[in-house]
Order: sequence, then structure tokens, then C-alpha cells
Amino acid sequence: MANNKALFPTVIWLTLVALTIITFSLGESAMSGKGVMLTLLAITMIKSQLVANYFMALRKTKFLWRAIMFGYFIIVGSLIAMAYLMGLK
Amino acid sequence: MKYKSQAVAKLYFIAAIGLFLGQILFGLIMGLQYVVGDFLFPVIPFNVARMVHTNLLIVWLLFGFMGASYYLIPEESETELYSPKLAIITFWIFLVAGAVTVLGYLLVPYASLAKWTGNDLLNTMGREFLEQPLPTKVGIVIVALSWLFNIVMTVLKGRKTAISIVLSLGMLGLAVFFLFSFYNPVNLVKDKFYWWWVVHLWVEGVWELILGAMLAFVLIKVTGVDREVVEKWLYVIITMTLVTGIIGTGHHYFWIGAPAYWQWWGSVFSALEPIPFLMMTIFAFNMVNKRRREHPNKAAVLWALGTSVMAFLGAGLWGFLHTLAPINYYTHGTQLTAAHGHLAFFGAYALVVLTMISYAMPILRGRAANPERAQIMEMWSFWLMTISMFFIALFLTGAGIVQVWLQRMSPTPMSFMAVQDQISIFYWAREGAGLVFLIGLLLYIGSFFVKGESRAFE
Amino acid sequence: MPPAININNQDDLPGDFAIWIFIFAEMLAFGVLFVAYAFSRAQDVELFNASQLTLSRISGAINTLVLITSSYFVVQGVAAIKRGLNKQCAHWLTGAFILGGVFVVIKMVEFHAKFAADITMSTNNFYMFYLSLTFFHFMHVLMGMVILAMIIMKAKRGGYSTQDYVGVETGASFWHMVDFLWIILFPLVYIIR
Amino acid sequence: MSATFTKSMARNVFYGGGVFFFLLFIALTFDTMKVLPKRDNSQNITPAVEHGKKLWETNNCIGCHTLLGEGAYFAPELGNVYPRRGPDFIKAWIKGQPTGVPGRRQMPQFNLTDAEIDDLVAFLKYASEINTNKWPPNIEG
Repeated sequence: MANNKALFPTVIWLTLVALTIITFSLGESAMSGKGVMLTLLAITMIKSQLVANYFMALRKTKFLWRAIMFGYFIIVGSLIAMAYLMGLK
Repeated sequence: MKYKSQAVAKLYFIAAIGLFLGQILFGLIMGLQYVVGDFLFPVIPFNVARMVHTNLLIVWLLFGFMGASYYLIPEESETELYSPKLAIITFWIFLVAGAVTVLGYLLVPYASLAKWTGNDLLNTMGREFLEQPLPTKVGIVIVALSWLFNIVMTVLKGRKTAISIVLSLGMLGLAVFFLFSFYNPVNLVKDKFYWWWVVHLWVEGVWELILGAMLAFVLIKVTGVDREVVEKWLYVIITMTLVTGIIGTGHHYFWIGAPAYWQWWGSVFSALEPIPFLMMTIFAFNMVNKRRREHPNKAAVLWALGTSVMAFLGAGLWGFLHTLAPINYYTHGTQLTAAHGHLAFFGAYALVVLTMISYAMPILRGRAANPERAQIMEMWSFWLMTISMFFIALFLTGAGIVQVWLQRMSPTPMSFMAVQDQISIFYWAREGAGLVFLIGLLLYIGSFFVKGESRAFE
Repeated sequence: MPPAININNQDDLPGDFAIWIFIFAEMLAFGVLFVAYAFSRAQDVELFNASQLTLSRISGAINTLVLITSSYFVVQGVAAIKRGLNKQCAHWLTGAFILGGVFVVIKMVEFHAKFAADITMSTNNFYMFYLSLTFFHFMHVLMGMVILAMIIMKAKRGGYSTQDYVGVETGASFWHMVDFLWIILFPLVYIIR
Repeated sequence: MSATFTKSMARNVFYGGGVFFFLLFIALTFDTMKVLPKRDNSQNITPAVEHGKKLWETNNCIGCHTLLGEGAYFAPELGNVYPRRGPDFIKAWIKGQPTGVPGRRQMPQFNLTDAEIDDLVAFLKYASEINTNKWPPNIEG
């Protein structure tokens, strides 16, 4: 059990690395369009949320702080998404 | 009064109030010239009146800051002032230099004044707020350095508190950034660019350190709240001030020839500038609510709370109103700027000096607080001045909005002077509010002469 | 005032609250700039897309991996100090510091290439945002490295304990912020089009 | 509120944050100074412009007018007065002051020579050609 706990950050780290590589290859494949854009944004927000929750250890703190952080990603993320959707037209 | 040398503050406070009165009188002259254009012309043309109005403002605030620091630093450092004599000498030098300068403005044509005072050696005159002749500018540097020296030496030999350190840093910044007033390149863009290093970095930078320190001092004294708590918040608030305010200088770089990216940098950071002011308001009310003692000086508490609220309204809200580049494109250099300038200077700086005077003056006169009747009068003056200044800002805002519409946004723009005729009703109203302000100020001065039972020290 | 003793209250933010006020302010500033970028892009998609293709995506991606890994090291450093292991903490943080240095070098190479091509903040709106955002972030990395360096030195002296490691958590929180801001910045400016 | 919130950390954040943002400001200033020659019309600064700026300052014109939106708001913007009115109008105007119309705002007579007025106009022309990001919105200033 203690071992599992120590491994946990490593798992998060590997996940982040994997997500970064996915982001990069999506960028290299020169794909564009609504679906790709939203996928990339979603990945980005998941990554930042992972860093905030597990690296910064906000997961252990009270609701207010987690809400501020989560709200920040949601608001910034959706505003960016909105702007990009505007740009598509 | 715990330390004898604190008494020098009294001189500074009296001078500050006297010059404040002068500033208001010239303000009223200008206000009338806005609607009766030839009032007092050619004896006191508008540009002269304005120079006196703004320069007196700066000088009386500086007197206030100096008096305040000579009062609070001995108490913070728990030691006598390093040199009360130097403080007195500095006072007279500053007062005489100030008086001579103002007389020079009033009695001599500005161009002759420039010629006689060595402006040909080093061009520094004729820029807004920095109109002082070269000798006066040098004098300001000397006075500021002597003040800084006196304070720092006192702090060094006594207890070092966050308040005294922040105050000293603010004074250091004040002296350092004033040096940019000696840099006046022919290149107009550079001239304006570095001009703001004095003006903006003063009022939206280092002066706020002084303001924060003074407010923190008074709040500790009148509420009895733990110093640790107050000083912690002092640091946090001034951190936010610098974080937002330094890059916030960019909001002055939108349209003066500086690169376009300042529109982004300036808008983003100056949009955050209200945050430290909001924090200050919340902080002040929190401290007063958590007070551990009932200080007999009720008036001082009112001034302190008033400072935090009006600074937020004037500097924070009225600044935010027109700080974003797309809005500022239309409002730049209109009566909206004047509205913001009035409310911000009054709310943040005039009020904090008056707070300090209100707290310290009774003690300097040998009592914990003024008689009840004097305090009531003082509170009346607070409300009269604050409300009338708020109305001045409202009327100027109204004037500004109409001006922006008629002159800059309308499909058939009107000329500047034609627009001024259209908005004269706002200027009349502003002049009326200005008169109420004067009454408030006279009442304030009167409150010093009210006799009665006063509370002795406990 | 008692010395800063962290009893690790589960409710509280890791590190000193003072840094969190700063972190929230920084997040706000970056957030506004991110959104401003996105909306400016919507005004001129072609220009942004064309200019975006001139960026070195590979160096951006490598830098992302570098920062993520350094953040991971910082997590290990905090875990070490919670067990009172000053030396190990210093080692992990030194690793993070070195990775910060790698980030800085890669970034400087990137900046150099842009300046050599005569690209400045005044070239066009895209480069204005690209240079502003990355430079602003770059300075945060430098500042984070200064903070890490100070913590490393204190840890080497054995300055922290299982009772008092708030300083480490404070620096760690700042570093993670630098990390996740880059995590948003990288796809936004380099990839998404 | 967090249990750990110390004055010493608040102080460190203050110093760190203050220095950080000041350095950032210096960096931006540095870039501005590099870009400025492309925008500030400094190639057109002649001795006449230099003298004109001095006259502008020593007669405290900024005490009533704005220049590129900065100054007093009592009299018209002069950053674009050159294209708005043209040199001849400006010269005649300065010479014709004060108008003496009762109740109207008055501009003092500064007793400038013709050569001085030419220099002042040269300065206003130079100022009007600075790249101000298209400000003011229209010719009325």
C-alpha cells in the first residue's frame, strides 16, 4: 500500500508525458478542425488539472481551493474554445 | 506623544492644511474659468491657476507624508528622531521654496521665470506637474533626501518594523523616480515615456507604499489589532500594488507613440489594479470590526475607513472605467480623466494624510482625542468633503461621457470648443460641488479651534 | 509569533498562504492573456495560423516534457522532506533546477532564432502574443529557479524538518504553477489551429 | 484561511514580486526604445523642432491644452492641430490672442516673434506625424 502511494506521482507523470506526446503528434499531423481543436483543449485542461490536483496536492485541500482551480481551467478553457469556434466561421 | 521629537510633525501638518486650502481656492478659480472663460484674465490665466492647483496638491501631500513619517517613525522605532533640527530646517527650506515658486508662477510670466531660473542650462520646465523651475526641482531632491536620511537613520538606530521599512522604501522610490523629471529629451515620445516614470510610478507605485504604511499604522493604533496581522496584510496589499501597478504603467503608453503591444500589457495589468484597493477596503473594515479597543478618536477611524473606500472608488473603480485600450481610445484626455484624477487623488492621498493628521494632531496637542464637539465637526467636514468630491467626479464623468460622444464617437463630430459649450451645465454643477467642498474644508479647519472637555490619556 | 510550524492541516493550501495570493494573481494575469490571445486570433485566423507554423513545435514539446518532469522531481522533493530527508530533497530539487536550466537554454535558442529573423513584438499580433506570453512565462521560470536555489541551499544545510517544511511546499507550489501555465501555453500558442 | 501565513513569507513575496515586475518593466522598456525609431518620427527632429518644443514648454502650453491627449483639458488637443487647421491658421491664431470676447475662454498673448512661431509650428507638425496607433479617433482630437 505504501509502495502504491509512492508510485502514484510516477503514474501521473507518465500520464502527463503520454498526453504531451499525443498533443505534439496531433500538431505534427497538421490536422485541424473543430474536433481536433476541442480534443487538444480537453487534453490540455486534463493535464493542468492533473498537475494542480496531484502535483500541487490540491486534491487534499478544502473544496474552495479546488473549486477555484477547477473553475479557472473551465472558464479559461471554455472562453478559448469559444474564441476558436468564432474563428472557424 | 511618546517621543519629544515627534512634535516636528505639527509644523508639517499645519503647513499641509494651509496649502490644501490654497489648492482648493485655485481649484475654484479654475472651475469658474471653465464656464466664465475670461474670469480673472489676464491676471491669472487658466494655465497659471492649474499649475498652482496641481503643484500645491503635490507639495501639501508631500508635507503631509513628511509630517506623518516624522510622527510615526519615532513611535515605530521606539526612539527619538535622528535629528529633529534637520527636520525643522528641511521644513522651512521646503516651505519657503514652495512659496517662492508659487509666487513666481503668479507674478512672473512663465517664460521669464524659465529664463531667470536657468531653464536654458537644463530644460525641465513646462511639462505637466513638473512645471517647477530648476532650483525648485533641485530643492525637492534635497528635501526628499534629507527627509529620507533622517527617517532611515532613525529606523536604523531603533526597532525595525514592517511599517517603517515599507515607508522608507516608498520614500526611497519617491526620491529616485523624481530624478526622471530632470530627463527631458527633444524626442517627444521619449519625453512622455519617462515623464510617466515620475508621475505613474509615484502615484500608482511608491506613493502607495507610503499610503499603505500610514494606513496600517493608524489602524494598529485605533483598533489595537495584532501588529503581526496588520503587517502581513500590508505586505500582501503592496505586493499586489506593485504586481499590477508597475506594468500597469502601460495604460499611459497606448497613444503617445509607444509600440502597440503596450495596449495589451497595459490593459491586462491595469485592469487588475483595483484588486489591491479592494483588498485594502476589505482589510480596513475587517480590522475595525475585529477591534480590541474603543479608541476615543472616532474621527480618525472614520477618516481611515473613508480612505480605504474612496481610494477604491477613485483609483480602483474610476481608473478601471477607462483603462482598457479600446475604451481609452475614446476617453483619453477627456473630462473622464479629470474625474478619475480628482477622486483618486482625494480618495487615496488627501484622505490618508487627513487620516494621519486626525489621529496625530490631538496627541501632538497633548490629548488622546479632541473634544466631542470638535470631533463631530470634523466628521461633518469628512462627509461634506467626501460627498462633494464624489459629486465633482460624477459631474466630470457626465461631462466626459457627453464630450466623448459629441466629439469622438458621433458620425458628425463637433469641435472641442463647441462641445465645451454643450457641457457647461456639468461644469456649473461641478463648481457648486466645489463650493460645498470648500465649506467642508473650512469646517475642518474650524474643528481645530473648538474648545471643550477633551479626553486625557488613559 | 511562533515559528512557522506546519501541522499539515488537510484543509489548507500547501505552502505559505502569501505565495497563493501571488499565484492566484499570476493565474489571473495569464488567464486574461490566454483569452485575449484566443479572441485576437479569431479576428485574424489566417495570420495567426501562418505565423504559428514558423514556431518550433519540437522545442515547445521538449520544453513541456522538461517542465513536467521537473515538476515531478519537485513532488519527490516534497515527499522526501516530509520524511525529514533534507539531503534527498535537495537532490530532487537540484534535478528540477537543472531541468529548469534546460528549459531556459532551449527557450533562449528559440528566442535567438526569432530575433535573428528580425521578429519582434511589433512584427504582428501573433508574434506580439507569442513573445509576450513566452517571455513573461520565461521570467517566471527564472524566478522559480531562484526560489528553488534558495530552498536547495537551505535544505543542504539541513534547514527543514518533518515539522517545518512549509518553505519547500511554498516553492513547490510556485514551480507547479509555472508548469501548468506552460501546459496551457504550449498547445495554445504552438499547436492548436 | 490557511494555518500557515507568515509575515516573513509575505515580505519575501513582496520583494520578489516587486523586483520581478520591475525587471519585466525594464525589459519591455528596453524593447520599446529599440522599436521607437520606427514610430516616433525622430528623423524629422530639426533645430527648429527642438526650439519649438522649448517654446512649447516655456510658455506652459500644456497648462490648458493636451498634446497627444496629455495635459489640461481646458483647450483643444494640439497633437493633430497641424493637419486640422494648417500652419497659416495656427500662426494667425497665436498672433491674434487674446480674442477678448466677453465670457469666452481666453488664450494669453505670448509675444512670440515670427521666427519663434514658425518653430512652434514646426514642433506641432513633428508631433502630428508620430505614430500614435491612430489616435485621436477623428480630426477634432
